[in-house]
Amino acid sequence: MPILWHNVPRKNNQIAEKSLPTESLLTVDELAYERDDCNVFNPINLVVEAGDILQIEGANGAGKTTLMRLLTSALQQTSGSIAYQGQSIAQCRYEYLADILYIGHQSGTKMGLSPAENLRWMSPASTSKADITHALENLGLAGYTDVPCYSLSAGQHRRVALARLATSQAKIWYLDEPFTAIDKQGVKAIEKQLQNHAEQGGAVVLSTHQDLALDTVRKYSIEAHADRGALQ
Amino acid sequence: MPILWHNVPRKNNQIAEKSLPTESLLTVDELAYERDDCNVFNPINLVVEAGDILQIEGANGAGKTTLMRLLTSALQQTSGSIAYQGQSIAQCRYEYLADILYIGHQSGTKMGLSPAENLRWMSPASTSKADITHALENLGLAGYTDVPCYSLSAGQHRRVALARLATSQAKIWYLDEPFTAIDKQGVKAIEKQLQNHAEQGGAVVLSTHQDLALDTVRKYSIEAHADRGALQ
Amino acid sequence: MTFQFNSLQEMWAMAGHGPYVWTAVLVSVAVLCWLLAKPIMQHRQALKSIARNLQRDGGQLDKEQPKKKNQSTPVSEDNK
Amino acid sequence: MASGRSWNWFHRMGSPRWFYETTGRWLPWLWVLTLALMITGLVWGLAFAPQDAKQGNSFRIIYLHVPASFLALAGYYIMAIAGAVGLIWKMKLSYMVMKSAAPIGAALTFLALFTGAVWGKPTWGTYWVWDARITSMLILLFLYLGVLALQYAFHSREAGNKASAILALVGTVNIPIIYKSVDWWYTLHQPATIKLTSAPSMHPDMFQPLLVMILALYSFYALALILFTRAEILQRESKTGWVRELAQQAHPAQSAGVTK
Amino acid sequence: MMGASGGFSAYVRRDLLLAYRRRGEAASPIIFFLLVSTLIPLGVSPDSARLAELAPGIIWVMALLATLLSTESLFASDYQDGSLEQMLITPQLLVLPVLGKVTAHWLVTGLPLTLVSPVIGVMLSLPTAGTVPMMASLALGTACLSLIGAVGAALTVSLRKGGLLLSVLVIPLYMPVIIFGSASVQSAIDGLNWFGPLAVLGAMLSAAIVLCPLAIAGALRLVSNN
Amino acid sequence: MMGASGGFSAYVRRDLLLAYRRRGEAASPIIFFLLVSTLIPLGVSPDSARLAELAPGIIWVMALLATLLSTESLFASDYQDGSLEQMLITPQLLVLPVLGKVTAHWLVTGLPLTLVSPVIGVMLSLPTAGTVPMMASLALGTACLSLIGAVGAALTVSLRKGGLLLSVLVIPLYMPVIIFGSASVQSAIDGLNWFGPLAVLGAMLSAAIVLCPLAIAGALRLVSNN
Ligand code: HEM
Ligand SMILES: Nc1ncnc2c1ncn2[C@@H]1O[C@H](COP(=O)(O)OP(=O)(O)OP(=O)(O)O)[C@@H](O)[C@H]1O
Ligand SMILES: Nc1ncnc2c1ncn2[C@@H]1O[C@H](COP(=O)(O)OP(=O)(O)OP(=O)(O)O)[C@@H](O)[C@H]1O
Ligand SMILES: [Mg+2]
Ligand SMILES: [Mg+2]
Repeated sequence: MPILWHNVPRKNNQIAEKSLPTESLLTVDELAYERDDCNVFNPINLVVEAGDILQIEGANGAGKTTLMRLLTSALQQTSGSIAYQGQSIAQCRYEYLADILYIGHQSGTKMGLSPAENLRWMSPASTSKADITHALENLGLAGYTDVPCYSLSAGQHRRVALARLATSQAKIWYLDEPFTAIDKQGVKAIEKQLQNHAEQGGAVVLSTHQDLALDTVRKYSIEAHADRGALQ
Repeated sequence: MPILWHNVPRKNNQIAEKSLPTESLLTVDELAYERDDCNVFNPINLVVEAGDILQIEGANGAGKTTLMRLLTSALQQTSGSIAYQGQSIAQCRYEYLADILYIGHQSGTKMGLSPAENLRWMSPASTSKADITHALENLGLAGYTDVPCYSLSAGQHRRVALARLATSQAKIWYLDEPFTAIDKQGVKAIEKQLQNHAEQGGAVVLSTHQDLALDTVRKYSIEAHADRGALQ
Repeated sequence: MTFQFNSLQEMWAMAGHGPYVWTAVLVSVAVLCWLLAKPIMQHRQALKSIARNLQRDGGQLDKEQPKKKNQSTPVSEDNK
Repeated sequence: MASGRSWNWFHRMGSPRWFYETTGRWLPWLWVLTLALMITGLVWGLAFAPQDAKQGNSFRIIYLHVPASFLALAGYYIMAIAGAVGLIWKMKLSYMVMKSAAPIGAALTFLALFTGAVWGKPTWGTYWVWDARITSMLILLFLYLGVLALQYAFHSREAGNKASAILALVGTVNIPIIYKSVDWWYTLHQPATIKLTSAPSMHPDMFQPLLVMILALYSFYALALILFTRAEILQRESKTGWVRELAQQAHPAQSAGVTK
Repeated sequence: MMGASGGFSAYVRRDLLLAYRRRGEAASPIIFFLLVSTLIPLGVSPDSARLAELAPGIIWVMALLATLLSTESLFASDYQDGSLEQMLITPQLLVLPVLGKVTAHWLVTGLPLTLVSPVIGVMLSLPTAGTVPMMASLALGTACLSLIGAVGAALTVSLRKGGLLLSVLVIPLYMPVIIFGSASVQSAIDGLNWFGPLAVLGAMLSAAIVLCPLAIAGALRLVSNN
Repeated sequence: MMGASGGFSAYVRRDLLLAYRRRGEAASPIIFFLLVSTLIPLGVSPDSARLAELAPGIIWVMALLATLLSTESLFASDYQDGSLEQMLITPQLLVLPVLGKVTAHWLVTGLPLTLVSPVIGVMLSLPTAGTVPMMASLALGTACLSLIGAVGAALTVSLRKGGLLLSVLVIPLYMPVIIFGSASVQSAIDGLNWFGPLAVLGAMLSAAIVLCPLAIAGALRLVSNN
């Protein structure tokens, strides 16, 4: 099945294996993606180590979301490779997917379910009820755990999705503009969570247009491919 | 019809008329809104003058969006009054609506139409084609004017909605988190537009969790009503 | 006015029409009873849960401030 | 203004508390009346009324069928009027009445259909025919179900109320049209082989118990509507002082338990 | 703001443009109509004499379902992308944009259905005497259906996922239309006067044009807000 | 991540919970089935002899439409709120959650339809000999319909507004099911052997269970790749 639906990356993974000694969590090598025969961004090379917080920067339309979706394997790259702990993610797909968490522009929460039900559903099976309540309360949703999500405000809704961070056991967090609609206190709370995660050996890849108040953040700038300009 | 579906505000407008001499653009008096018998926020009193930029602040769920929708008459208040140039907005509904512009969390752009078509449709009839192209180009959408909106990135999509600011002839702009997904340069460009509008005698009411780089901004803090705590 | 049947058995049988008449009667009575029982149950439950909530708030009946603020109390306490 | 006072009664009536307390006083009487009428009517109809010449004993179903049909129809108008009052005067109580009328009406419509179908088997040899009146009754059931479904589809009570009130009003405009058109359709498609009104004038011995049963169902309807509305009031007004007081009187032990 | 866009014709134009952009989909009511009409002979009987008897009723039921299916999305996407909110605050009477949207809806569903119905008539062996009455009654009737359906669509718009619920609300209200619609075709086939039922349809349409926009506007204001 | 939630039963449970939350709507397929069945006598003829002839076909067509209508929202809301994207990156074979969702769909549409069909049989004067075959064929057939419909739903999911397009894609695929379904009922009424067509339905179902989830998973992946 997976072979049927996914391009096996064109480069062979000797390169990826060579990089094993460095033991990087994630190695992205000359990653490119074409939409309608037109490159979205200049080829991307980056390495994410355990303990990193990597902020993807770039103007609107530069391709941050596209990159995130490539990294989470929701999209298939046109060329280049993504290696997880030295192994191409096409090869170790399920191990990799089990180790990542992705929260995109659309958060994946169900409007008809309550925050508690949503979080229950999105968390690992081992998460206890108390953990869930705790995660929600930590994000200021005490008292809102059992109302349906469509009666939440924009920021509260986003917070439900972000509560997943607390229950997740993933190593790499991919967050696409996590701070949308979140107020200042909320942003601080989440920044702290990111830092904790990094300190415990996890990694965070996030895109946001706001400046983070963390000093350990590495930045990666992404640029729209020259092709795109030519097209328009 | 309007009488059937709208509460005529319970206070008579003597008070509003008294305030005429001050000639405030917008006078909000003890405004309250109940959702399922439960007050959303503490009664709101505020005055917006021509030339004002008013930032509505408040934590997530405080009721900023609710307030905006009350001010634009998309929701009907439970009590209190909103007066436009001294006259209750229920009385001068159409004059008032002709003088305002509202961009909410959901921007009202049609995914299936192109940015140019969307803007054409949302702008006053007198807007020329050149104006529309110009407005879009100013917001960095040159080259994207004729692709369908669903192939835009999150920030580009938001920019289409914000391009309305340039073509609008409204006096009061209501902007609910206009900077969502917009990059830094974009934010600057829009801030400048807000300032221009205020300097030309317009008024802006906006909610955002980011700090504005404008010095003329007045702030109004909104607080969730104590009832709401009790409910949950 | 006379009793139309010779015995209760005969009334039950209704000359062959018994099954129809009595299903109609039983279903009707059941539905009508349900229509009365349902609101009565709801009424009871409402009173009970209001009383329980009051108890959770500290048992004080505060006539002056019906909309008294309530610091969010953990829900888990109320299943006594 | 003088009109101010004359509207007082209206506003007082709109108060849930007033309704709750007043109907509380009526309830015992209504219970007695309903049960007495119902038992009298049923025993009279099932055991003492003479049997029908043509239909035999199966005709006794009439004592359930006809009253249920009457109330099912009348109930729709009660529901719609309550909804209209709610929309126009924004009266909470009125929405509560509307919400209560929906399940009662649906249940009675179901009963009318069910008893009719059961009656049809011995008399017509089939449970169902597409007769004009039967069809419009079925449509009425669907209208009721629509109102109910809409009410429960919304999480917000207010939105559910307003939506179902609008639907009920639209339905009211349609009921006569539906009835007329179904009637017309039936006569167009097929000659009237079966007539519901088997005998134009009923023998008084049969008619009197029917009258009692009709009265019994009216009284039952009032009783059920009041009970449903009272339960609804308690749920909605649970934050007001008078309801809290009531609850505490009803469950003093529970409330006292805390201080220990 | 919103200038002319608030008015009737602006909404007609915009919705037609949107439909044009999604031509593939805009054609769907017709294809649905055609497809389901072919299901009937498969399920019921391919015998043309028997089909002829059924044809008026079947055609009307299918037209009703095709309209119903497309009604669902009348306000749904507007609600999701926020343009419904913008519509609520246009400086005009709300009934104008509402009527505009319903008109556009009829132009892309009811009208094409009417035009394509003779083909289905032939497929279901409808006697030729029935063709003109069928088209006339479909033209009037589908307009009624669009208006009534829009009331349901407005009531369920904030429920996000209201497809079937909408049918439940709306089908009972559709019944008079289908009765008179198929009756007029049937009368024409039987050689009776078919103007009578058609006149009734016309009367229903006039009533619907007056009353439905009010109900729709009310529903949008009161219900979509929560 | 996503732990057990990626699996089959987790998706069944979640979708059942969602359906339960919207009970009013979950009951709708049945009510729709009942409602449309009443349209037929109104449109065609109230005569019970004629209805009896039509009954097997009509019941099957209506069951098909009820399933079809509810199929539409199978992946649509998941797509809009981003949970489809999450499903695509669960660390499991994609067919498991897909099968879970389809199963839940059948449990809230096909199964209740099957259970309520005898009532409609009575209303449409279906001869009693047809009742059991009708229920058996509906049980098997609606499961097929859910599976096939899901393929269409997956293909149209990215189009945002695919209601009618879906019907157009899916109805041709439904044809074999409806032919054998109504044939088994008809054979039973005519006193013929009705196990034959039923066995064919069974075979179709087995094939669908094996093949459809693959097609659905493939469609979802392809669609999301834009
Ligand atoms: C499912 C089947 C049936 C339905 C839905 C039905 C419906 C109704 C309705 C709505 C009424 C009240 C009309 C009004 O308010 O004026 C009624 C009255 C009546 N029905 Fe039925 N009916 C059914 C079957 C039958 C059968 C099988 C019989 C007897 C053979 C019957 C005999 C009567 C009689 C005698 C009345 C009262 C006389 C009258 O008001 O005209 N019904 N039925
Ligand atoms: N449709 C609704 N139904 C019920 N309650 C709602 C609804 N929309 C909002 N609320 C509640 O009303 C309160 C105010 O919501 P509102 O959207 O106005 O907040 P906000 O200040 O805009 O928040 P944010 O910064 O997150 O956008 C919140 O507590 C929210 O839970
Ligand atoms: N579905 C799509 N079809 C075609 N083009 C697309 C699609 N989605 C995005 N694009 C284009 O690809 C480019 C990159 O989009 P992407 O969403 O990755 O940008 P982004 O960096 O996330 O921007 P933002 O900061 O606005 O979120 C944009 O120019 C956009 O127009
Ligand atoms: Mg992005
Ligand atoms: Mg908000």
